[in-house]
Amino acid sequence: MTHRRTVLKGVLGFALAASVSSAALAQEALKIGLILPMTGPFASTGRQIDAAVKLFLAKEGAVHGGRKLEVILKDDAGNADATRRLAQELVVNDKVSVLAGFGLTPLAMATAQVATQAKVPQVVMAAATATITEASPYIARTSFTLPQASEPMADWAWANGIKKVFTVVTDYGPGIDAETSFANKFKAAGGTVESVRVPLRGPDFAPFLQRVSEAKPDALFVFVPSGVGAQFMKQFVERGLDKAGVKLIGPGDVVDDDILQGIGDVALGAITTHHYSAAHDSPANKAFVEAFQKANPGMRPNFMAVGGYDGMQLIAKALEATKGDANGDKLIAAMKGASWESVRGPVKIDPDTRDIIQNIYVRKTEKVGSELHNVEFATIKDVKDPVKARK
Amino acid sequence: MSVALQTFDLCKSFGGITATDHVDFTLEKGARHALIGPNGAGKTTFVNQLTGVLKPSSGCITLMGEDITKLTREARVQRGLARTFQINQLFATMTPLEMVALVTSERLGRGSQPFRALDLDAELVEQTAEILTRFRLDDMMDRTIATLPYGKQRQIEIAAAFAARPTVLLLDEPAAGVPEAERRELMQTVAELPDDVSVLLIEHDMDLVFRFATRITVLVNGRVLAEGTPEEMARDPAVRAAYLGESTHV
Amino acid sequence: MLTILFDGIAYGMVLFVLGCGLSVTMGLMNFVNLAHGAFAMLGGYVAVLAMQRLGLPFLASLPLAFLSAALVGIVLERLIYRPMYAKSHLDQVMFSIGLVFMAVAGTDWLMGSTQQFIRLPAWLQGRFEIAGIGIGRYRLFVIAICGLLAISLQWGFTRTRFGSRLRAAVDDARVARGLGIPVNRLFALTFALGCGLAGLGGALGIELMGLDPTFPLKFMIYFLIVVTVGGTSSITGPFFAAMLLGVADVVGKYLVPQVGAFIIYALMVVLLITRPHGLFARARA
Amino acid sequence: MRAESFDARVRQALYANRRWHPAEIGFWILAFAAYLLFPSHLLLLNEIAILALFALSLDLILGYAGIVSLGHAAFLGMGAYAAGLLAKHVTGDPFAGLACGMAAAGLVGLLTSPLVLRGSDLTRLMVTLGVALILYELANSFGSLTGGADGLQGVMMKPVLGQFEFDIFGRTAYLYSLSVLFLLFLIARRVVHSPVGLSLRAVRDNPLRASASGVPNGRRLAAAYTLAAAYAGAAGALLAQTTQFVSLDVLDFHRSADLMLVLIIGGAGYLYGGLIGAIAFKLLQDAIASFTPQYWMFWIGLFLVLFVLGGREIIHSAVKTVAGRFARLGRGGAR
Repeated sequence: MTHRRTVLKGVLGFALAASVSSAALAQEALKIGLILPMTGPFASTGRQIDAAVKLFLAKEGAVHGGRKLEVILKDDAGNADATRRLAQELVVNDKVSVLAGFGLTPLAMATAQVATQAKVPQVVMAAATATITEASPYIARTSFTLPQASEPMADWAWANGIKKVFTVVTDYGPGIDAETSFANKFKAAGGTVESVRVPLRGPDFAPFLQRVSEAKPDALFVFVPSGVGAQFMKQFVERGLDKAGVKLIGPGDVVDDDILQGIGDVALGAITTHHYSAAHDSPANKAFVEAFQKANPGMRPNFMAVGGYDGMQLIAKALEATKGDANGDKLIAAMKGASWESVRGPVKIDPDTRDIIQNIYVRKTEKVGSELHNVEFATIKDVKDPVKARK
Repeated sequence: MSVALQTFDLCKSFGGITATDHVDFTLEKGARHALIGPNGAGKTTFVNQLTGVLKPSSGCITLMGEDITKLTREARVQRGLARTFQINQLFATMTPLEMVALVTSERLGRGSQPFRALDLDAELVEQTAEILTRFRLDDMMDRTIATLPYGKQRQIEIAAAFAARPTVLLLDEPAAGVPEAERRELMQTVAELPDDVSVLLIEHDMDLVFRFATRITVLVNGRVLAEGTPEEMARDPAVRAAYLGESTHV
Repeated sequence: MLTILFDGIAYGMVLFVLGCGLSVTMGLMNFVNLAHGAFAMLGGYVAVLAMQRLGLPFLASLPLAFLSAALVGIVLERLIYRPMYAKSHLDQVMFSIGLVFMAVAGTDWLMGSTQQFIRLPAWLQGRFEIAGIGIGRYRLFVIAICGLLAISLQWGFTRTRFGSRLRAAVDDARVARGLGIPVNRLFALTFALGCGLAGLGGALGIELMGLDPTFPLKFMIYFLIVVTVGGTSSITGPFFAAMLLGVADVVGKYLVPQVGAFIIYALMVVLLITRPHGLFARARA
Repeated sequence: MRAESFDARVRQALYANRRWHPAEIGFWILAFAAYLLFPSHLLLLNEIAILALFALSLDLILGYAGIVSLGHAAFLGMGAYAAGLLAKHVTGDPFAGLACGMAAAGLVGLLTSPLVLRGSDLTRLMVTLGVALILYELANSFGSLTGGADGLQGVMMKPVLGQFEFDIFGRTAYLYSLSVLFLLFLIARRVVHSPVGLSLRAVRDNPLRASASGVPNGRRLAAAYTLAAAYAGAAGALLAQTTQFVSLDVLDFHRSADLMLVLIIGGAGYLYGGLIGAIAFKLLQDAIASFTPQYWMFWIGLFLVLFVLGGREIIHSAVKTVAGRFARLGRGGAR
């Protein structure tokens, strides 16, 4: 009996010691749990953000508000159950003070409860469905929302003589967000809209594009996840839609900077509205792109990378405001209303919704030198997420 | 009526080949009946139709006066028609004990009871033990069937069929491939089957047939060539020509 | 509508070239090779690399895709596939799924996870119209190549000595061996041919289906449908199955985009239930 | 005449099959003790318990009834969505959700069993795969009900037995999942050692002889398939409840493939295979994922290939040796 008791004591003692020592460590470094899809179909999102986070630490330094930022990277492979479990483990075992990353909407949504229960700020760096920030009071976002990028497109299209639009979107949260926000705004202006949704696993766009070509719209509004954008563009051209005078418009995902070069000349002339282009004309952005490409040869930073970079910026800002206090409530309070000059232009975290307020640019895909770029030619200033703004 | 099993105008053809050709066959109650014929005569096809493995092309089959032509295999077993197989069809990973217990439990209607423990079922234990003793499997009931000698496996074939308490038992070449040393025990087992069970023996081995059967049917090319007592058959010139003559050379 | 039919046929043609090798391996050695798509992916990547790194023209990269996939197929067949023939279907399935996983992760590691692209020569881009039917040049090219392949395969399968031996071996390997047909070598060759065709299909399919490391998983079900519906004992079976699948998929999506990919799976299950040996299987006793 | 003592021997031999082995008791004590031993890994333990239940379900049909399936995720997903939807719209009571998940998955199992029972192994593999894919597409298409690719949000669970709130550390989750696993394991253990279990083994070993022994093969297999489906549904329900979230991933093909690997590692047909396999698989996955997060799929694939190429025998003989040691230890301790 006594023997067993000492064993039990030993085990408990060990567990206690372990938790004390990790608490002591936390006084020194501030741990950020970065959960990204590093494998699977959305791995490019993870790679971009991971690279941007590393770049941030290298460029801006790791110490902010007197605390050293320590990033723990976990791969959820784009699988929501894994995201949630990893978030829980990061909070419980690694005692992270901030959760960050989240490449896709379901991944961010699955973690919301963890953030709420643990009172840990969750910085969403990529996922773009409008409702995400409503899932938990601890969520702040540094990417964008699809309505935010899609509604200005409706305005631009109407103002430029487009009357009839056909929308093709991927059948999941962000796609539906893009479709409804664009269609509502465009119809309200007086235009007509026809819509079709393509399955997430759809390998061939031919049947959908055939419908478009028969409808003979003025413009085709498209949202597909960035990976399949190339295929879409090629089939768009192959079907002769560009020659038939159908303009290709949409939020910037389809002409993602990361793969634009691979899409090739078929992307020329696409008009998109988005919050970031690697060709954004500012000294800060030039330096950013240069440093990014130096650290990651062959990669061009895209809007995901900027979301990751600014996510770290936001964490650093909040930590400076709290003077190193890692309390979750204080951190999220400090994040509300934070504003800074990002490489994409001025940004601000909306104190009411914790979503990002930023400029949306209208861009045209053009050849700059030998490379394809999305060249910005108009700016709509300080756009809030329209879905939440209406509430 | 003293008929146990009967077929009326039974036919079976595969493509163009007629394997069973208008067979009318009667097995009396308590009979020791043998079905013989050269290779390819359609004996096994005939048995497979009786037991429901094959569906006849036409004709019907009755068991104790009941039409069983359309019944499933297991329904025929439940009505008292059991068989052995020419090539061993055993549960290789089971022990003889488990195999006999399985047949017994199905017969007792336990098969669909998911929460019953086998060992707490006195009736099952008693009847399983009875079969194991009768077929002299008691000292090896715990060994995996696949590891037992071939003769013993043939013995289990019969035991498993008998455990279904059949009124009609079809033995499909029970002694096929059994080495001489183990043969005697097997033949004794067959001889010791109780009188109230009607037995149809399908066999090549004439020695066994003449020692065992009181009546013989000769099947050639899917057709009944002749039927009668062993003595009659031995004398029948057609049978001798078609079959016995041939077998003496083998 | 006819344009859609044309698109569906082009899609089906690629599926045929991708899947027919699988159906022969399945018929010949009764071996379930779910990793078939990995060979297709290999061909695709070889074509991409040949064009991007070596600067080869598109037409030259196609035979390269075929050869490399065939070569890898022959080596793998010798080294690791052969011991699997005697094992159960379940083991074969697990084994080949393992290979798929390795191929997916390995490709990811070597090539990155992004979609790969090729640039078609100008004469294959765009489309023209005949009698109101829009015809994509590239799709026409695919149909021509794959149609030629299908015809020559059918000819080879039915008219040559190799073909007749192959058919004998598919019917009954044991008997064929007894007749002195070198079944093992025959199979190695067929396996290589099947892999090569998959590789070619992978290269041709880049423009239609895209190419990324998850290709073998994404399209596994399509190959399987081609094989299970088409049966494993002929060239024509998988051919019509692939056509049916391609056209049904494309037309279905065109007419009722809401149900998406759902139709083809339902089709497969229904066909498997009603015709468990495949739609075009020869009756066997 | 045979002696009374032979009856007793037969009874004893039949009892031996279902007697609790000391190693089994040790296994379950360890499983519950893990709660105290690894307080910081309860989330992983919870996942192991759920995967073990899922694997137990596959073992029931693969190991005992000999039905191969590449689409077992269909039932996991069905259970998860049923339990999740019940919690979202009707009641957050965990046991109601569990029952609902089991019933829904069991129903799907019952309805699809006629499809699965016909044909060869290959047809079964394809049909099960097809059924799972169809369910995946259905769940994807009925986005208004299931949340589609975004996942089912807003699953709120009430405390277990009105007492134990699901906490962020996974304490309640692990004990709840483990208890359900243990209970369902006891039932499964009882079933496989019952006449039904015996007849399933008979059908697996030799369907021809089974029907010649009076076993209604089809009905028995359908029952087993339905039971296994309900078990997988329970695993799905546990998954939905302890993560309070359901995504399309529960229906994904890789779930079914991983599950096969679990059973291959652990060995099928003795109930513990799934449990041991689940432990090994999750630990392996966790270990590999922590040192090469990107490429763990490669290693899993390599393991699969090596297992099938011959590693399995080695592993299983190792497991047997260890189990044998345990048994001797146990017997020694009992004396």
